[in-house]
Amino acid sequence: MTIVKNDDKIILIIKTKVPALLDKTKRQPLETVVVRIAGDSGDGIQVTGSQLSLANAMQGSDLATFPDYPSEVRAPVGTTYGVSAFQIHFGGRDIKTIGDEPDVLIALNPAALKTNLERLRTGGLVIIDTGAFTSRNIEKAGYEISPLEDKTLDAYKLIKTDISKQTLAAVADIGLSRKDSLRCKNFYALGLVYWLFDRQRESTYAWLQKKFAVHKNVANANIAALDAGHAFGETLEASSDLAGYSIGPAQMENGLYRLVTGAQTMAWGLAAAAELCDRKLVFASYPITPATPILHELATLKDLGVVTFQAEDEIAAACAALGASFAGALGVTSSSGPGIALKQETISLAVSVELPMVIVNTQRAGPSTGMPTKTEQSDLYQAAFGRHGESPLPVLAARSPADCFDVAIEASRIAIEYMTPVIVLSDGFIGNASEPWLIADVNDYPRFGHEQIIIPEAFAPFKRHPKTLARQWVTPGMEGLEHVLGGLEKDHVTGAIAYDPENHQKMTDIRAQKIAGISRTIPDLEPDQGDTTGDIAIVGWGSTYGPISRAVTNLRNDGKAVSHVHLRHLFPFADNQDELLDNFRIILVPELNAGQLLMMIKATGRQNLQGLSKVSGQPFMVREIEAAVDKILEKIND
Amino acid sequence: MTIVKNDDKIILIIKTKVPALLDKTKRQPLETVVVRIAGDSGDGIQVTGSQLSLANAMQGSDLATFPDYPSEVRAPVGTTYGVSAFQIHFGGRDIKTIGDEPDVLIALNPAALKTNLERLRTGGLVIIDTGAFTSRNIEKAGYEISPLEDKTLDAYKLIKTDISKQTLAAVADIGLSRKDSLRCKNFYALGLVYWLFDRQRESTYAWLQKKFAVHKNVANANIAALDAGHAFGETLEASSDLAGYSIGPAQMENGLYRLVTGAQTMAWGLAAAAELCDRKLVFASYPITPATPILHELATLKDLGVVTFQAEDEIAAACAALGASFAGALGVTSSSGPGIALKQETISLAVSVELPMVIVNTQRAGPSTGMPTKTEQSDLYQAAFGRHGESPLPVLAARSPADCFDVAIEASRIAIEYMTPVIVLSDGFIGNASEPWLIADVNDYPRFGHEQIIIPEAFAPFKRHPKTLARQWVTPGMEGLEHVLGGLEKDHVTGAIAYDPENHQKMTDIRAQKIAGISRTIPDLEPDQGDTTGDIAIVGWGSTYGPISRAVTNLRNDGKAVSHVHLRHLFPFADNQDELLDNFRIILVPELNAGQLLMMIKATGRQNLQGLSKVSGQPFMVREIEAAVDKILEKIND
Amino acid sequence: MTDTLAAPALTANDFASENEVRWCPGCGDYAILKAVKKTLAEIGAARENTVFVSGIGCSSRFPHYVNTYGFHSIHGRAPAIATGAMLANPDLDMWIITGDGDGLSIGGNHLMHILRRNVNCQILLFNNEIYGLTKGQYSPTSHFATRSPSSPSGSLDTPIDPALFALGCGARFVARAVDTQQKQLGEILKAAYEHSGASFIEIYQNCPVFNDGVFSPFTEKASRDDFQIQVEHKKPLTYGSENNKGLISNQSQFDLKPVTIGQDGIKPEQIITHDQTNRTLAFLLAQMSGRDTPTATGVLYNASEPSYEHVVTEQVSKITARAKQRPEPARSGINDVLRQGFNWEV
Amino acid sequence: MTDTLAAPALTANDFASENEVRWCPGCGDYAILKAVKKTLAEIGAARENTVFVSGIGCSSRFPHYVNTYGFHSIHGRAPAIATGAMLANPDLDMWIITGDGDGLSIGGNHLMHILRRNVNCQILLFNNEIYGLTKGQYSPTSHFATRSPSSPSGSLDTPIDPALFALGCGARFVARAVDTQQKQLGEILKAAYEHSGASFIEIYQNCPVFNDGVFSPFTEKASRDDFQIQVEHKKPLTYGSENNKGLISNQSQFDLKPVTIGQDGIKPEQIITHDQTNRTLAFLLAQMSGRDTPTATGVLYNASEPSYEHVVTEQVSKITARAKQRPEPARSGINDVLRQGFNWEV
Ligand SMILES: Cc1ncc(C[n+]2csc(CCOP(=O)(O)OP(=O)(O)O)c2C)c(N)n1
Ligand SMILES: Cc1ncc(C[n+]2csc(CCOP(=O)(O)OP(=O)(O)O)c2C)c(N)n1
Ligand code: SF4
Ligand code: SF4
Ligand SMILES: [Mg+2]
Ligand SMILES: [Mg+2]
Repeated sequence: MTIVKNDDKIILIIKTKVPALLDKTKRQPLETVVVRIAGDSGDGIQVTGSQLSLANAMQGSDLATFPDYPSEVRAPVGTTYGVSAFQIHFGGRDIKTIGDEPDVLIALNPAALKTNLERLRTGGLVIIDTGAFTSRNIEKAGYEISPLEDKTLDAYKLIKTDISKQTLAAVADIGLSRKDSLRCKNFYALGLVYWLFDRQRESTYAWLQKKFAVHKNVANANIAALDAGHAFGETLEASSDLAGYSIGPAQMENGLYRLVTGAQTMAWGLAAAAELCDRKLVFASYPITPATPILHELATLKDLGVVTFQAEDEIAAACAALGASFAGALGVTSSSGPGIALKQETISLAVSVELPMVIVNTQRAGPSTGMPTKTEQSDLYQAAFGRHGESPLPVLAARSPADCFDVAIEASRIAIEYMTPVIVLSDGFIGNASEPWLIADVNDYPRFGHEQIIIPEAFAPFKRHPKTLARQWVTPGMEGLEHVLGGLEKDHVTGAIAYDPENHQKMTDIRAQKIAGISRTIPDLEPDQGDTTGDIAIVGWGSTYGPISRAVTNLRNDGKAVSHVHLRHLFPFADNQDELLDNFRIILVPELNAGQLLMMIKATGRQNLQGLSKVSGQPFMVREIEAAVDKILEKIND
Repeated sequence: MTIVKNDDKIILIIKTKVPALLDKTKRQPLETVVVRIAGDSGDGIQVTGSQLSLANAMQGSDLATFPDYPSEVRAPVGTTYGVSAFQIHFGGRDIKTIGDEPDVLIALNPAALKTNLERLRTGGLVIIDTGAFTSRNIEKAGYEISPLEDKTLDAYKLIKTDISKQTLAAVADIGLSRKDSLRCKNFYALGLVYWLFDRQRESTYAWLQKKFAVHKNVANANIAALDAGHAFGETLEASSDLAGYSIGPAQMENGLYRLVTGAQTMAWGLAAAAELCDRKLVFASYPITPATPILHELATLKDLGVVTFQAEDEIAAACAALGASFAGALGVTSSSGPGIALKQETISLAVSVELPMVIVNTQRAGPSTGMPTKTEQSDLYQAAFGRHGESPLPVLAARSPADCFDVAIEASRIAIEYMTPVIVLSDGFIGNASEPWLIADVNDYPRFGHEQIIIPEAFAPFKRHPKTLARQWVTPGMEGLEHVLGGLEKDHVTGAIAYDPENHQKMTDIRAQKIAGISRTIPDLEPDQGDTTGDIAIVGWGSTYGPISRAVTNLRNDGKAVSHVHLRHLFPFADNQDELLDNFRIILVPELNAGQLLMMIKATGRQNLQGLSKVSGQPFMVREIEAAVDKILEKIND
Repeated sequence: MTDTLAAPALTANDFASENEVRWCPGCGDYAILKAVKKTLAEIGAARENTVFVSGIGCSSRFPHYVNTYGFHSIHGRAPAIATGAMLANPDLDMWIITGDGDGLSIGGNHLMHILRRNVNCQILLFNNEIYGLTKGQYSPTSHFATRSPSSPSGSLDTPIDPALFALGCGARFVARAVDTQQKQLGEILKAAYEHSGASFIEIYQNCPVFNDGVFSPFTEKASRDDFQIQVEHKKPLTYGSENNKGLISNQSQFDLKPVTIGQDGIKPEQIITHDQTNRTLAFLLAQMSGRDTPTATGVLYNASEPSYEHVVTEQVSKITARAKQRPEPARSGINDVLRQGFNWEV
Repeated sequence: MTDTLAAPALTANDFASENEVRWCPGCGDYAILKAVKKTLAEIGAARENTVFVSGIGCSSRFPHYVNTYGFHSIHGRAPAIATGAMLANPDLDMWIITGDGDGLSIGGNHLMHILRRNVNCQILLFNNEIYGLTKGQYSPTSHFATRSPSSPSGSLDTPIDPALFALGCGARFVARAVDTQQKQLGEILKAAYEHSGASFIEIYQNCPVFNDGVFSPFTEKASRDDFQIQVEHKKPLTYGSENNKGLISNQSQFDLKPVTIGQDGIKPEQIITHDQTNRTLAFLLAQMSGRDTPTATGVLYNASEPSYEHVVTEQVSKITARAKQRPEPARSGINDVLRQGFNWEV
């Protein structure tokens, strides 16, 4: 065990229990690393995390991040339930998950240590602000004695230093109040992390200067803290056997990138869709965690003609979206599970009147209020089967933050081409996580919804396009085509109220055929990774994409005959889905629910299925999927 | 062709195209007969029908009836959409359906003929009030020339007479206004039907005397009309070759009977359940067709302590029911598809807080407003899968009007024993149809919900019964057991808000296990008819029970190896369901939807399945089911 | 189009649809339909630009009977659907048809919010104090102790007064009309149409099947004059078969008092003049019970304020104008948005 | 139990639950919690008989912090759940906790109906003019032009006034309180508890995180006296740091006018005396904007009428009594019902 003291301010401890990772002479190259920053809600953790992401992105590393907010708005300082955290996985290859376990934990107070230490991999590095480990804070966190003084940290590497004090020193000249000065300590910690992984500070300088353009001294104080943290790292290097790590750039397609969350790309994708079909976007929503950020994002786009409407409740939001579509706009509504429940009656009306509409569900853990800030995929049943009567509609799911852009466009296209409501499933993880995105060019997407030519003489509200079976979208304002829509059953041509048994059978059949026919416009399903035949196909949907994808890469590297089949279209399925799955001995369906897609695939008649269910509010770990595969392989190769 | 004229008033025509059924010398025995009475909404058709039902019941015939109301409240007189009809199937054996096709049609005006003639079997008997066949009425009905004067009725037997005029004559002495006198013409027609099938008039006399106890002359007028109609039949007998028919009594279990609709028995079953568990029944609902009659029925039971609450909407109704359960009552809510959609968020809360609650869905044709007065079974998906999150709950279905009583008690028992919301599926057909019911004795049913003993020291809101996994029902007012319930995820013992991943997984698993475990209390599934092995098992649920049952009887009489398996429990299935179905070569699942139970059984891994779907707002005909079976048998015996 | 003016004016009949009207014989809805069609003709409505949105109920069948665009939607939600439609196309002439159940039971929340937001539309609430379509259950406006299939021993809910409710929600136009009083109804409809923002009109509508004559105490010829006061802006609040009754202010009570001119020394000039911009007066008029005091009909309150779509549109203009003044180039499409902020080139 | 009286009286602290209170530091909710616990002690509430039902929001976390029965239900539905609970057990002491979003946005309809039905309960609406729990979006009570994450350029909805809305819904008890004004809040809570029927209390509650100081113009020490009038039944409507301001009736306008006693010849006896049974006065007080006129707090309206459960229970007694007088034997259970009407023996 080596202990190096530096000016009495820091202590670097390398526990002998774990193999020493550090190299005195030069930075140690790492392929990827998972860093978790945790502290009080008021500590600016999320800002710190997003700056670290940006710095990584600017240096060409791939990355994935996830903010882990407390469920309380602003819990009392120092409590465990007031801890805010940010996890980032970055590295010199493509990054598909936020990492099973952090390698580095920055704990800005005892509560942050208490709630996050368990996640850290054994042998990982803990960075601690000793200045925050006052006896009051230690007690508040629920420790009986200081974790710095018992065996709590024995299994980890540790850097502990009084970040608070050093931050105060670093910004002393600038003349901020003590309180404001202390608020820079997250940037001190960030500087240290930058040093640790050799990240450049320029993007953070720029961000601070922009953010605090009017409060220049705040910008300067944060910059001073950042630099001080970095300098502290350098002194560490000089005075210990810790030389830091180096992370290379990842192989990435050329082009212009930005960091995006799923909420942003969903919002932008919807706005892009409105441009592609030349319609006004009317987005009607009622706030609910974790769906609200889409509303927030779109509310900033009013200069583009986007209309956002914060309705009195979810029912009104769905109705306003449908009313907007009725009047010729692209009507979209958005919520999470409990809110979607309230929209179903209106969605069924949309099915019946055959108007386009997009419904975005950013799923969270249920049932009922559940765990609003935790992620789950348990609203698939609700989307596919959750309405009264025979009211089929297409269901799509996004797989990652960047993917939301394309899914939003795809859903809008289907809604308008097929005159139907479309449900898009995202989740709290996708909505809040961020990753680099090769910025799309809207001009690269096919325009849609422009084909329709209406001949007034030949018009009838429920006459259909011979191929898509869609009726025409005739909207108020068009002269000579006046008609009435409604939720009672309609004559299959005129749309007049009709109670005739044959007509109802016909309309029921047509509505089903129309939706089933959408599978024609879905590209054939192909493995996302791996061969079109093999021992196991892992079939996934939604945000489990990342962990499954990484697991399959790893398993294939080990020579296992595993493929990854990812479904964007959950209803109807792609036409060739069955055919493709026939080529595998076992189909494994991992889901963050009790087996909903599993049941839907079972109902297609398939037998060689196995589920992998997790309902804990947490994403899959890569190794959980790997373990499931290994178990199956053992069995089938017996 | 024989034509017999009688006093210029009636003409009996027996078409030679069809074999003559009538016997001059004596009444012709019939096993069963289907009679349909149709006329204007104002003609008292429903009263006529229910009197005919009563008279049949009193004479020991079994029967099934269905009222066919117009969807308009009171359409203009003489229009086709203002026609009200009543169909009754009665006879000397057990009656399971309202009959595929009427044998006799009484048409009190041209519109009634227009809208109902198509249903009549070829060769059936039409009784017509020529007095209502004015040129204005004929035109209103949409006939270009009088159907009495062209070939419209060629394929039928016909009794036509001026019922209006003869009714006026019959009641002339009583001194009612012309308008009021004419309102007796339905009883004239009824008298004729009584003669035709040799039904006794006593029960109708009694009913009229009771109903018009204060308006004695109205009672007398109707009685006079009834007698006149009957007398007219006798003259027919004397003057034609029509001698009427005789219908024997059916074999029925001994006991006290009454005629009941499904709405009545559902209401009474709920009230009985409340007695069996010693709780107050709080029934909260919002009117909607065809569910409202349950509310109407329960509203008359206030003297028994039943509380009915007409809420401001379906959400409030569901919440009031749940609030009532929270406070210790048996909370029940009821609606139809569109209203159930609105209740789902609250039902999910009930799943989460684990309080008992019964939700009755009287299904109607969807999607959206659909066809409110028509029947369908298309809300099974909604019941089983229609909530967000993992929120499983038991689903039961009633199969006939009489069955609702038992299903209501069973659902309440499960709700309380398992502390869970339970969805009961009925439909518009069951709710409005009527049949004789061997009146139940509540004392014959096991009492429930009395086992719980609470030891305050050991109480925790989410501690569970080791076998059922139900938590205890502790309600406000109980001292020392105060606690808070809520829809956020709860600690698996204390019920405190909990975000812990393992706890959420555990609670999700327990909620699922608890519901799955209900199958233990479900009696083993046995064929309702037929052997436990064979070529085909017809698996049905809900109101298709009657047609399937009759079809299976017929098919078995023909020597076919067909069995009828009826499911009351749709979620979870009975434990032995799979085992039982394994013994059949083909499983046929007829449903009034696009194949919802079919999908649910498919998802159990079964392959030898075939659906039979009908979505026209009409019940199955017996022969549709027979035809489907024959087709399968042909194929598998090839 | 330049020849719009040349097009022949439409008559009331031109607004009739081809659908057969299917209300019960004698239903008050017929009279309202008649008045609306006449009004559409008189205001020169364009068929293609006129939209009727309704919920569910007898009353909500209305859109099927007019020859314009229509949406017979779901129970209680017409205001929310109409709001969405107006946000999509603020140029539409929006009419909302609802009933006492549709608008005040299941739809109460949306009614409140469309009124406070002041979305430009006319809201016609057909109040028959009963659920007609579902066959006669009591409604939120039914008198206490109403016997109905769901309240065989009498209802126990205190009824809500639609006009009072609308005022409490901050409505800027509140009126009351009677189905059979065609002249007044027509005038109110026109005033509502002219009012920019949400105009709320409660129409007393007789349901001869389930609630016959519930309004007759103040609508029947015989008693109408003495039990109904038809208010008009800037006209004195007088009524009575001899027009010698009127309302005076009962100051200490903040109340209105019915008096007879000439009796107890009451002089004509004591009678209050109706001021449709005075919300308190509207509140007092709306509360008059029809027992000791006459039921007030006519435009109780009418105060103009910019409509919701107007402020929405205005805000967009302002934002766009502001964006143009900024140093950064204005965004002309989503492609520009995607490229703002922190980007990097690989 | 005969020894109930002997049980030691509970203190405010006895109503605290074991759960850690998790509102933000400085949140106005803490003060309200304190006042409620104190009131529970003072009215001698029985813990087992007291129920707090809430919806969802920061405010709706309240039931977790009191040591009674509680139901933290779903967004907006607390009034409906409470109504069902009261029908099941009319003896409960029912408290409903809601927010401006919970009660007036998604829950507006249930609020309206519980008020008109007059279910016996106290409804505490924590009005912070913002959606706290979902992180700061504007709410139906937010000022016009409120900037929030969902209205970055300013909100465009005209806000609803909770007290005015409640009056429009026919509420029989309407009060306004301020989180920090503990004495007045306590008195209002007690008056609400004593009132049989639905008591509606809007509590101005500061949200220091998302809407800090929005009420300070009339709640801060410095300006409170001149911009807030605390009304009390039968006391003159005076206010001001020197208590020399007051309200007089502006008769011709049916309006209240703020005056200063001694100025322009105003005499103390001209100042109106508050009458909590006068609904119009309550309506006028509720409308005072807080700009030219002071914001009114206290019990604006309090008129007793039998509560809903009371009339429900009464009706059952009447029906039962009537049934006993009939020639047919009274029904003592469902078995009797089944055997009434037309039966036959086989
Ligand atoms: C969600 C839903 N709940 C209930 C109904 C049933 N329903 C149809 S109309 C109606 C009430 C109609 O009353 P009102 O609005 O007063 O209209 P009226 O028929 O009297 O004109 C009800 C309860 C429905 N169609 N949808
Ligand atoms: C059905 C549903 N919709 C939306 C939400 C999200 N939500 C939770 S609280 C809230 C608003 C809270 O505002 P308010 O009632 O004013 O309470 P506060 O937090 O300000 O005390 C919303 C929109 C939800 N939980 N459920
Ligand atoms: S039920 Fe009443 S409101 Fe409905 S159409 Fe008939 S008369 Fe009119
Ligand atoms: S967000 Fe506002 S209302 Fe909610 S707890 Fe924090 S301070 Fe209170
Ligand atoms: Mg009505
Ligand atoms: Mg709030």
